[in-house]
Amino acid sequence: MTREITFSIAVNEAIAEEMRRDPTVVLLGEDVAEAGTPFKVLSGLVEEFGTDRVIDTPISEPGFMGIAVGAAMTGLRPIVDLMFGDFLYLVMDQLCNQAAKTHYMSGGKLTVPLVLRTNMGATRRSAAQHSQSLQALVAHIPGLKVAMPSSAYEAKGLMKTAIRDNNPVVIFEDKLMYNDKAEVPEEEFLIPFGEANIKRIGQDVTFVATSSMVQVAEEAAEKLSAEGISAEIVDPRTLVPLDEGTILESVRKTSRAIVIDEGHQSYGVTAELAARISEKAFYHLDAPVIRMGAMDVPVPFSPALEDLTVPTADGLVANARKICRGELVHAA
Amino acid sequence: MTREITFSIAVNEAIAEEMRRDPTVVLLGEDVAEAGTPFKVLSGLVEEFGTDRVIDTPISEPGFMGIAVGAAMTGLRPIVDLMFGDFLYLVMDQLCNQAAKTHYMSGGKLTVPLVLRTNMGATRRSAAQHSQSLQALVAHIPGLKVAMPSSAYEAKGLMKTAIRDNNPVVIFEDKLMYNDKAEVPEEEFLIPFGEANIKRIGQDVTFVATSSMVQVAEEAAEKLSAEGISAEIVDPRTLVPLDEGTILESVRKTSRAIVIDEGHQSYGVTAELAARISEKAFYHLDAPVIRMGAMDVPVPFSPALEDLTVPTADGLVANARKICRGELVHAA
Amino acid sequence: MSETRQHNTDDYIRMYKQMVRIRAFEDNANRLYLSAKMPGLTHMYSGQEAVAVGICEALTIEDKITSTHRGHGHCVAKGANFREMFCELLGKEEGYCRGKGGSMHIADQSNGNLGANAIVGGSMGIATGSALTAKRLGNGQVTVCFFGDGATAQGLWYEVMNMAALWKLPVIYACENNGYSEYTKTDEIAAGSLVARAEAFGIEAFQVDGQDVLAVNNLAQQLAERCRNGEGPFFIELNTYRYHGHHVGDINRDYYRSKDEEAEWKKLRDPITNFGKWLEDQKILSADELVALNEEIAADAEAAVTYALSAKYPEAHEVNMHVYADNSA
Amino acid sequence: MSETRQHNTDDYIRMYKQMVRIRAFEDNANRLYLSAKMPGLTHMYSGQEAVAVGICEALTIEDKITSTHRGHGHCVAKGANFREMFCELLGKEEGYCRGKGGSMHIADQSNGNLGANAIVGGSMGIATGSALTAKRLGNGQVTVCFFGDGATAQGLWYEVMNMAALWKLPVIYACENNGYSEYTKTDEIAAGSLVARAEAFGIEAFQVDGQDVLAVNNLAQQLAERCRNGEGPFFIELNTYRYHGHHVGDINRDYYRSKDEEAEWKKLRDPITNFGKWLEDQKILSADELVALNEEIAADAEAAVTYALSAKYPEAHEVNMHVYADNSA
Ligand SMILES: Cc1ncc(C[n+]2csc(CCOP(=O)(O)OP(=O)(O)O)c2C)c(N)n1
Ligand SMILES: Cc1ncc(C[n+]2csc(CCOP(=O)(O)OP(=O)(O)O)c2C)c(N)n1
Ligand SMILES: [Mg+2]
Ligand SMILES: [Mg+2]
Repeated sequence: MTREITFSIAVNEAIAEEMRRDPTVVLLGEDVAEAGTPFKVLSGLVEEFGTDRVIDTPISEPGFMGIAVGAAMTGLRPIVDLMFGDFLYLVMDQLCNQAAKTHYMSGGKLTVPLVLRTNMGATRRSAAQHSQSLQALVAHIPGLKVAMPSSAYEAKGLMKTAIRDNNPVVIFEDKLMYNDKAEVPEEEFLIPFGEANIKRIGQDVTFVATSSMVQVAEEAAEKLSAEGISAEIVDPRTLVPLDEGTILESVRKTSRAIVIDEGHQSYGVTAELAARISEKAFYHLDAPVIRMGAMDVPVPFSPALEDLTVPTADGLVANARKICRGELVHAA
Repeated sequence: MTREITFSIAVNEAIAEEMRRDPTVVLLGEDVAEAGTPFKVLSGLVEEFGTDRVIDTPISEPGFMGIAVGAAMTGLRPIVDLMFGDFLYLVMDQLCNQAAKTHYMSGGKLTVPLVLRTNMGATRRSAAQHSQSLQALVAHIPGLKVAMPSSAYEAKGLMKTAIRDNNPVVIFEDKLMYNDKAEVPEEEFLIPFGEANIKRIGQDVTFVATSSMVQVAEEAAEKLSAEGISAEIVDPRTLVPLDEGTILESVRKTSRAIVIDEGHQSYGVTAELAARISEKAFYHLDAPVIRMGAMDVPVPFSPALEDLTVPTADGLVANARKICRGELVHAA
Repeated sequence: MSETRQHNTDDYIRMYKQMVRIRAFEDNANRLYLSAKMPGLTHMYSGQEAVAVGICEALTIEDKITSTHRGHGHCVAKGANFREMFCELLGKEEGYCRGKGGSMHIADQSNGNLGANAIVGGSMGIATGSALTAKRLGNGQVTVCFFGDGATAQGLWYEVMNMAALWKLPVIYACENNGYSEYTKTDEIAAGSLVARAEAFGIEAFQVDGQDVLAVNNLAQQLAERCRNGEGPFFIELNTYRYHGHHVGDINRDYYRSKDEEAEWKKLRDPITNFGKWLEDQKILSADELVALNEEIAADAEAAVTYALSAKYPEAHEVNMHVYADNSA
Repeated sequence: MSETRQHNTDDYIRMYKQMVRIRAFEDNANRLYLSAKMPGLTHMYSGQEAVAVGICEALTIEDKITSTHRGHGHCVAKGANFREMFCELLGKEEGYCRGKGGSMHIADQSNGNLGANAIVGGSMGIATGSALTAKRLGNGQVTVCFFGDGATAQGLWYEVMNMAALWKLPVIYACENNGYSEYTKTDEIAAGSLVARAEAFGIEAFQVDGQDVLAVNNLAQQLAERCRNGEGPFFIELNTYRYHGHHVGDINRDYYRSKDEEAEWKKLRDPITNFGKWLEDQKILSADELVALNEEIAADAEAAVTYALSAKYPEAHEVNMHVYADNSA
């Protein structure tokens, strides 16, 4: 019960357990078999399940995404491995025009139970085409569910739920968290979709943070507590379905909110979170909801620039201070 | 000066004028030449400019989008015709990984002056894959500009600006407006990007509406005025760059806002508009900012269902009434 | 007709009937459009009947097909009923998709039709994935992927052909080359050879007269069998012709296709007329029987239309249903 | 070497030098990585030098190329300087892209290099579009699209080949088949024949030994000339080998590629060693001259590294620059 494992092993365990349980689960992607992906997250699976179920594909993202949709419609439960979240653009048609809409368009007769696991996250010096956090794009498309695990524990529990879900689910793993450890029970567990997790209890301000931004929020909360500011951290865990209730409840209590997500800020996840809170907790808010997304710039390669583009604990501390001390923000 | 022309002719004129002015402007897409597109928007252009500049392509959206990017990098100014906005998913990689990022990734040395003209809008009984309004997806990607003309006047003025812009610009035309007429000057004019238009002046509530939702807003405003509620209508005209200033100024005056866009509501354009207003006009708001987007469902074919999915003037009237009469919204 | 009798009489009659049923369906759909009773647009399959019927008659009910924007023919050929089909075209609750899909998304999973698709080429991955399921589950099913000549311009096809070939999947790519992709002749948008494109991936490829239902059916039977024996994938190019415009609203089309060309195909190469003649020659059906059969089907179709016109629309609350499948099962 | 002397001596020497410059660049880049001085990862071109050099030496400075994630070789071969290149790899302001692109996006528009690309196959459209510009403007430019064997799995290629063939564009698709696509052998992910895939679109296709710089250069010269005469597009498959892992961090790679195989290519088929021998045989350069030349280039590369290591990073305010090009011009 108290063992700690890495995020990477947690994902691996989740998939292995589900593949053992259900022979219709198959894995599909580039270098998923012997290589176990470039991040080595899937190491060992092909040895246990064989190349019939752990299937190396050519570099054909639209193609194997489409194949997964057809396989899902006819009796398999494919897990598609998309090596970088930036390649989502390549599979958007199969994901959003096909997978997301098939159940609805068929009047509920066809189902597409598949998982697209991919990643997000900058500051790896991987430049503009290997660093994007594109969760907002898929969260906008009805028919898709979207999960954002924030630690090894969520990585395991959400992955298992995703595999058993009868709908297309997109899971974004932050590549920078693969080696981060967390307590993960040995016993089987699942994390239901649409249930936010209150990661830290506080009174003065609510941080709604996704994925690795939960760590940023925790670091900021620690610092703030030294100054006597008590922050509550809510991790939605899934963007779709979104547990609006838990978020609103927290904000109604604290009267202040900062939302943090690593996607570009404009037209991104922070917009949805902030808009909902602002609308639905309107009469409780003591200050504007502050948004912290990544800068609206392609991710630069240079370390001197890249680190400036993502939300940081210091930035969060500064924002929290402002609104908790009653400084007027945008009061022009 | 007082002539009225259709939206469709306005687009055609804009393109023809710019092609006359600048020999590097070329048009690329499916059935753009003799057929002049299925909507007949481009009729006559091939006769004037020839098949070297009005180029019929195979049904290869990713391919001709990519070709346009390369052509733009090397001296042409391509206008890509994407027959339905729903096909955006197919060109996302070339648009968002390549076109949007090239200028930045090259440190400002390469430029990609291209226009992607496509459409949006439901209630044409075209079902889930021919009815989407996907402006939020591209608005989220830094490096792209996004225009949403709301009448023939804007259609012409924004198109001309787009063609002269040195960046990739995506223009969404509402297919239901092609036959709508508006006054469009005979003399040349351009509409600058990032300047919202105050379509109607009012005191009690601000409607921020995009594309055909401006018509919905106008209809609602008429009805409301009969009840003594005076609505101001702001048409941002471009989502990127966004004229935040004009929007905020209006809301600071009226103290109430409703934002309307035909994209899906969640994680959509209404989220960004509402979040910005809520954050930056916080101390001026008398009521929560209400969002009206399309329902979060794939667009159903059946007329009995499809019409339920989009924002309507009646819905807008009802919402405006509520917040203007001081009814508490989400006051739980 | 390329053939003397090989099947039993019932098979021949069913093939004929199915072709007539498709034609009758389309004639009614077109009338519904022209009389403004049908919401939206639709794409007529008339003229191409021998393709859908020749192929689907070589398949079992468990075998799968994927279809296109021009999908009514595939749907009928794979076993669908008129009533549910017309209800779907009219957006009614009793439609195959409860009115939510419409013409361009009609699907009939009860007969193995995984659905029409409004994205040209959009179902190529789906068909290939269905074949992956068949291979993985060892259920002996074959999947046929229907698509048009225009769809060969979609890169997706090359990606999935590559995987189908590498993994030896039981899928048949059936390209209905009707000479046009919307308002453009195929040669203006397709370089080289379609057959060679499939062969380049090591896929055995065939060309067949798509107006000859027996030729199509014979080839399809062989290839379905060979798929079941693990010899897939295959490619077939079927030469055919659409009688109507690209869609029902494409009426003035002289600028891209001559009236003479249309008349010639209809007169000389109509799959139904020619097969009817053959049935007469072979004494399988008399001229009178053919007429009777046509009339019976026409009456069926009209009855289905009447039914569908007065059938009810889905209730408003359905708008929110089926966005997500539930997980109780 | 496939050839006796045809060029003038300077051409041969420049080809040799350019290959050595690529190797020297990569050796230094690899050392920067191993000593943790380089941000991120990078993909070494070593072993494939004859491809980039053989082709780029057949081009003018106005001709265009598009490059890949394994792009340093193309960049050097098209005329780039060490300093700006190392500065780019280290994220410095003086880099070709002001440090914003890095290894995977290095571009050098001053020499016609439209840029590396981190999306496999991502530049196939760009190259074809560049050829469209050339045709439309009638400027006589040729574009070469470099990509790997793995990239042939991207559907985009087939789409743009079709258009290039239909429109007779002056583009050469140059596939560097190094036998691997990341950690997988090419035959496991490519069915049929690459050459046949291009030919199916009516594109003339060639195979050439990618380790033989003269063979590559001769073919490239012919095809570039023919492109300028309106005879394009063309396809070339160049058989070659990468010496390092897929990227600099791919060190333990026995599970997908044997040490023996690597040793054999390096020993028998090294493009630089073999061409050096030929230059000696032809009495173009003596053994001593070859050594001197190698040393000079090594010194140049090291000097550039030293310079780049101490060059300055872009200022913070640059993070917001170049998102949009301004419209004043
Ligand atoms: C991805 C995509 N691009 C374009 C269209 C618009 N469109 C619908 S049908 C069609 C022509 C298809 O031609 P073909 O595949 O030959 O089929 P046919 O109509 O001849 O049966 C086009 C361009 C579409 N539906 N999807
Ligand atoms: C669209 C896309 N898919 C996957 C990757 C990850 N990736 C980078 S290089 C590579 C292998 C490319 O193989 P090949 O084209 O043969 O080039 P090589 O590395 O051998 O030079 C892969 C799969 C990518 N960068 N882009
Ligand atoms: Mg066709
Ligand atoms: Mg390779």
